[in-house]
Amino acid sequence: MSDSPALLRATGIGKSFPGVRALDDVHLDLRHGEVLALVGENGAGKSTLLKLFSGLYRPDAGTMELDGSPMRPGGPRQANELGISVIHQEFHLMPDLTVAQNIFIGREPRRAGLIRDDELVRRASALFDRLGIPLDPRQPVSHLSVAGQQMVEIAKALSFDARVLIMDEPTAALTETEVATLFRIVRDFVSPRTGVIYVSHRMDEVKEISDRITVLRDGRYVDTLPTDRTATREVIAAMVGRQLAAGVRPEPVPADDDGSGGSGGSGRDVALAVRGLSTRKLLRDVSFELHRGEILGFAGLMGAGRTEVARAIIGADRSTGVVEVNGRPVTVRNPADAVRNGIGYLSEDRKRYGLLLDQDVVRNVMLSSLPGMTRAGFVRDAAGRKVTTEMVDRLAIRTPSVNQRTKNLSGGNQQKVVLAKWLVRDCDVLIVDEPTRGIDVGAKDEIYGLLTSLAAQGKSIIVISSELPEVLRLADRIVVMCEGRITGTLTNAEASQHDIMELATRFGADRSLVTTGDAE
Amino acid sequence: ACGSGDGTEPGAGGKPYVALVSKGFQHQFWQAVKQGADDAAAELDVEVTFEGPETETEVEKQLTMLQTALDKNPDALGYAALDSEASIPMMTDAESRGIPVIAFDSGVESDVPVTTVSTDNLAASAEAAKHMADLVGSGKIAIVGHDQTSQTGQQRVEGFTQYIEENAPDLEIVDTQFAGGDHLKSADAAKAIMQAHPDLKGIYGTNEGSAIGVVKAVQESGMAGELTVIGFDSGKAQTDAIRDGLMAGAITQDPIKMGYETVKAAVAAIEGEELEPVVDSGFYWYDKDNIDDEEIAAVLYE
Amino acid sequence: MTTTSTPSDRPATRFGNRQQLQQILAFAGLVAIFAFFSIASPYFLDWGNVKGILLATAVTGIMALGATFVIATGGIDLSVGTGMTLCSVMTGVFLANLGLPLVVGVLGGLAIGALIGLLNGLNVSYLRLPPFIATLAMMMVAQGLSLVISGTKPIYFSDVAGFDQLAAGELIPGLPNAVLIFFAAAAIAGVTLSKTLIGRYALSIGSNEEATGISGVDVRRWKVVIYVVAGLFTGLAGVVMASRLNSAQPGLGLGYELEAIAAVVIGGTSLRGGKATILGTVIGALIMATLTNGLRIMSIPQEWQKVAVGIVIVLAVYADILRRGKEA
Amino acid sequence: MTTTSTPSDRPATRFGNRQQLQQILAFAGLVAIFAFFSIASPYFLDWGNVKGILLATAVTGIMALGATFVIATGGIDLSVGTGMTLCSVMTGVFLANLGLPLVVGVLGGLAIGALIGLLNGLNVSYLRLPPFIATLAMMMVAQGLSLVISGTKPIYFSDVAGFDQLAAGELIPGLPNAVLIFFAAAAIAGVTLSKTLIGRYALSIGSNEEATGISGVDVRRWKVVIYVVAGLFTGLAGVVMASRLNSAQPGLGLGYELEAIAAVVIGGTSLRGGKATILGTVIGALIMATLTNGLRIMSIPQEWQKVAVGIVIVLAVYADILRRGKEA
Ligand SMILES: Nc1ncnc2c1ncn2[C@@H]1O[C@H](COP(=O)(O)OP(=O)(O)OP(=O)(O)O)[C@@H](O)[C@H]1O
Ligand SMILES: Nc1ncnc2c1ncn2[C@@H]1O[C@H](COP(=O)(O)OP(=O)(O)OP(=O)(O)O)[C@@H](O)[C@H]1O
Ligand SMILES: [Mg+2]
Ligand SMILES: [Mg+2]
Repeated sequence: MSDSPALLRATGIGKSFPGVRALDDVHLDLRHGEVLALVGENGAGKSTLLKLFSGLYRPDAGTMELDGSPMRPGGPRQANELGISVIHQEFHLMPDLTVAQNIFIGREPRRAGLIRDDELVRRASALFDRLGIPLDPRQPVSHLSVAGQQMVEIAKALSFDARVLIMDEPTAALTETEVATLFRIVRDFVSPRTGVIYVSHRMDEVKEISDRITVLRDGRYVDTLPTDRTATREVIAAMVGRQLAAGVRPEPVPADDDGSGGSGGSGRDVALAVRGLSTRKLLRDVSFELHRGEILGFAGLMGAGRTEVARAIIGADRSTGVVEVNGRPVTVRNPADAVRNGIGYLSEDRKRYGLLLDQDVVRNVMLSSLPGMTRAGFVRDAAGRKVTTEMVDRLAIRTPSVNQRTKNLSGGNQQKVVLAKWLVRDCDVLIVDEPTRGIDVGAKDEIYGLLTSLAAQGKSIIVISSELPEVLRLADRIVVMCEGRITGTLTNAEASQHDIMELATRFGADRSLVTTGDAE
Repeated sequence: ACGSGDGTEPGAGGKPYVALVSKGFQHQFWQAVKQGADDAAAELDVEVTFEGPETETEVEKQLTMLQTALDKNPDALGYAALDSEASIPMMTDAESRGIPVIAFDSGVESDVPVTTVSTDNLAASAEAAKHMADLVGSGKIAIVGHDQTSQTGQQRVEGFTQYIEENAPDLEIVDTQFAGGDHLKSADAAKAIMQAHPDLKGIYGTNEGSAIGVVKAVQESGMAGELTVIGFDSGKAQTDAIRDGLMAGAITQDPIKMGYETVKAAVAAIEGEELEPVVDSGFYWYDKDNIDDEEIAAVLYE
Repeated sequence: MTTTSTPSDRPATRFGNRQQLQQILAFAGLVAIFAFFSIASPYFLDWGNVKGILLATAVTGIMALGATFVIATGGIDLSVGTGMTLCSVMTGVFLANLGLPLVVGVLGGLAIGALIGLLNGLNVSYLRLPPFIATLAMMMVAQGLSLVISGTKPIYFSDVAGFDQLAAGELIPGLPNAVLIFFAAAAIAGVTLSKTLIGRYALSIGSNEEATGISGVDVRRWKVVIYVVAGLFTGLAGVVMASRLNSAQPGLGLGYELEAIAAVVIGGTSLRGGKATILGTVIGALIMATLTNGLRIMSIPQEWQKVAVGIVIVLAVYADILRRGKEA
Repeated sequence: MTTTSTPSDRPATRFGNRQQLQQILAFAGLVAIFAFFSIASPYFLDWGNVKGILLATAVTGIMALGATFVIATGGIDLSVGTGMTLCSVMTGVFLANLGLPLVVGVLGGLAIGALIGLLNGLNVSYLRLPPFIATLAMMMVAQGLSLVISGTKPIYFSDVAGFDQLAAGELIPGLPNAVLIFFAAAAIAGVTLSKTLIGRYALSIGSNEEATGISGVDVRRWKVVIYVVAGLFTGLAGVVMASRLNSAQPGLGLGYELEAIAAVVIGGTSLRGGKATILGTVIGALIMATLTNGLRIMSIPQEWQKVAVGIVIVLAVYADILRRGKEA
């Protein structure tokens, strides 16, 4: 360690929850002027550690120091006052309030007791201008997409005069353009009196932005490594405690087994056909076909309309156009119709559209499959528990019990629960929207393997992802969208990141983060 | 259901229009008043509307009804005040607009009403007490009241209690509970009282709902015949109970007459006739023996 | 996390036990109230009186069972009180006025309840009315219709042989049928809430309506089903009420909805939805009835009874919160 | 992200205008009801009658203003009705029994309201009681205390010079002060809700309580403040009621809470919290009062009035939902 006191230091930290020892004798020190990456598998304890810094939790054991003096923030407010600003993994936003009101909540400028909303908007605009975030401060947060909400959180954290900026998976919902903006913001932020703690499962990002990497495993401190002298493989090895077979950028999917040949799958039956799909807001004449056993990737910039295509197909939003399943036109008025026709949709927004947070893992995993799990009208709970237990093992979901409420799981494990729900439902067509959001490197590979083998079994899968490598890794063909239209379809073989980006920016400007798709 | 010509404009047909604002609406007592009023309306060829709040505590609701009634410019107004003080400004307003007011059920402390058609609740409940004293003689008795705050509710308890205190020293009123005139709640209350006083000799229920509740309680506890139940008002359940011997007897007013006389007085007032200051609509004690008498049968309602 | 083995092989009973413990402890408030009154009054702990309490619980209790389902979805049902009255009145129409056979009349009463629930459900699901508004409107409509249909007069069942035995008879000697019906209804409600799709989806909708929808559950349709179930309990309450009074009283009913909802909430069910137990509701209803009965037995004046009930409710629910807080 | 212009130069009007439009359109239901009754009855559109409607709105309206704040937080206040009565009674005690000066008595009435709110707030915030339970208990306690304190008899203000003028006087000729007070209270409530920390945090708590807390707002303390504000309106309603009746009626009050909450919800405020407008509440209260009045003026039989009110509420709120759906 260096001799001058660290900017932020934690030693011997312990923290337990009922049935879970989340942190055990953990160390961390953040030096002045550095970006420290914090990595570890899902449930390793990263978010918990950060919540200790932000005063959301109190440690059971250990000490924390800021610039050499002990600190013990009693709550987020105090942490802010100490100069610690945290972007949590789960958003803490008030959907009914406007963006500006959210950012300055608790710090409203007033005159004669009355809030000056004009000043609030002015300040928010100035902040957005400085950060280069294209948001309208006057719109309600409920109108924002996940990415938009993430940007609000980032802006909020930077609105404090912070010395320590802590970010918990800020890029999980962002596409590369926004990630670039974020990194610019981070670099602007770092100075000799400040420091950044950065949590991510995206190793390339970690490599790019960080100076050192602290690794946690199973709630314990493993090591701190200098970024420029450590290979990604070594970081991952430290995270999982063993060498991982596959690298970060695994080889392309082998061509399929049933001998029908052609990686595009174009020779096979059409499982899902979409023709002339349009919505009032965004989509214009979207048409494509998904073949049996095919994985079709959807790429595009934030707000390109990929999520909206999925929502329109499953009947969550109103649209015009034709959806055919196995060559038959089907009427899909709501997601229940979609599921009845064998189409499942895993949302990118797990908190809002994925989880029953105050119910346990079993009830979450079984939610889509209940009608098939009844006998004489009664739900067979034992069977449900068995299936869930299998899923917990298969996806390595870290939870003290299948009866744990999902609210208490780590972000990545929550994502796995949502995925498990759809795996149990076993739809013929599965649309997964950012399926690995917040999932660690090792588990990601597992999930890739799972999706590939599902396709091999004859299921058809649409993968919407903002991580181009993910799309390239999984998809047989890649549909690229821009501004609500399909700008091109590439086969995996011919696709390159460059081509995709070109198609994705076909219509020049990116759309703003404004999404008026509030389901109400 | 109301007067004649549902929903048509009152008074529009040239008939005199009498608006009645009562203390209640759903209770059988008030429905019987309404019936009397409707009878008179048919007989005297006038329009009558009849309204009242849901419970006898809703003073403000009644004032709003009174206000609306006045806005309809009636030729005469019948009014059973829940609180006579509160309505003084409106009484004055009615007077200044030349609308004669007939008070019914209980008086209004004001010179405005040209006459008052009412029952003396204090005297009526004293009559109930007298019969209780005669039937029970000595021991413990209790009261299940219907309303703690309304004038009627209070007087029905007061008149009873006063009589017992003054004239029946051997009787002890051990408990008075109020249950809002709700049949079920009255039954539960009566049961609790019986439970707390196993040697209870009699219970007095101060209106139809209370009385039936008491009967129900006696029945459900298997105490039929061991307790003297005295009720108030009528209604089929009560008359049946009296016939079956579950209830010793009850006081009935003459609500039909009350409604009839009110409208009749109103018509007289419209025509400018002089009226007696008080029209007593009377009350009666009825029991197994006289229930089928012509005089009594005429004032009982189902 | 460190030392635990894979979670899946943990005994399933661990959390099961905790929940059972919780439910047993939920009795604590009730037991405390019972103990208090037993000491305060020698007449309280007497089978006759306990029977009285149970009987007093029956009607509101049955309504509260239905309300539990609606509240589980995060909704509210203000129409249970006057809806119950309308069911009473219609039962009267079927049996006393039209002279239909007993069974038909009773089923008719239940059907009217289901119809009320259906309308509530359609208004909430398809017109997207807030449950408060939809059921408030139904509360008024049912109240008005009860008066209109009955001609604002009670309908008596004196000539309907056996109808009063529905509530007053004693299939199990010593226990009035009304109480038996309440317990049977509670058992059915319990199974429905915890073991059938209706209950599961009610809780899921209450927990996260959007996520439940995206998961392929036809939320609108199931909401209608849930309101119909609630309506059936309302209908049952109406029949029991009518049988107990041996008459249908059209003016009754207002205010019962608050009592029913209060029983549900005292029982630990959250008005935000997603959390509900039938046992809790039964205990909640018993607490309300016991309190009223005990205070009356003690001859506390009516005005003080209100004050006492208010304070005891605060204490009981606070104790419950403390207890659950400790366990969580 | 990349090339778009900065957002700050977007027109400020976009969201502002939409909201204004929405609020103006909210009048539509009220105007339609008004138009209907004007045609249906010659007595309806008469200043005397309109005054009557406004007067009938005043007390419930003031209560609804307070309830709006609580509902904005996602809570509910069942104590407004009987709480209002307790404030009436205490004003009676101060003025008629103790003979304190008029101003002191009125302020005393308001203070009692604040005290009721304070207790509600403490129970909700610090004992973590569900608002339904905390305010249900308060509803009972206030009801009981009103009866105890008044000796179950009305307290008359006949000897308190000028007290009845508080509501009945006409500072603006032709407009009773009660109505004036209601409008003034609405204006204050409007500013408080949209322009002060109290309103902002109420909406924020209702929108996401946890996030509000994490953002550094002392949620517990502010909740107490919000309930106190609601209590002040209850107190004001109590004083106006007492003045209007020139007496404090201890038996009154039950049922007003539902009317107040209904007015708030009809006005478009969501019971889930986070969304609330005072203008909506005022319109909601007016809709309720106008409906009742109009049906009475038309001499619709009382039992049918209920049915009609129920149906019109459904239609009005559904129209409102359609309108908002279209705009969104
Ligand atoms: N409030 C809580 N109650 C119970 N257990 C909890 C709670 N919060 C976290 N845990 C448990 O603590 C462990 C660490 O969780 P944490 O959220 O810190 O993981 P993480 O490293 O952030 O994982 P991820 O990458 O998935 O976000 C997990 O096993 C989780 O289940
Ligand atoms: N949570 C949501 N609820 C309703 N509609 C949404 C939601 N998220 C996005 N949309 C709709 O999708 C439109 C475009 O955003 P969409 O999310 O489809 O783009 P995307 O290509 O999936 O990019 P990203 O998800 O990264 O923002 C929005 O204008 C909005 O109408
Ligand atoms: Mg995490
Ligand atoms: Mg998307």
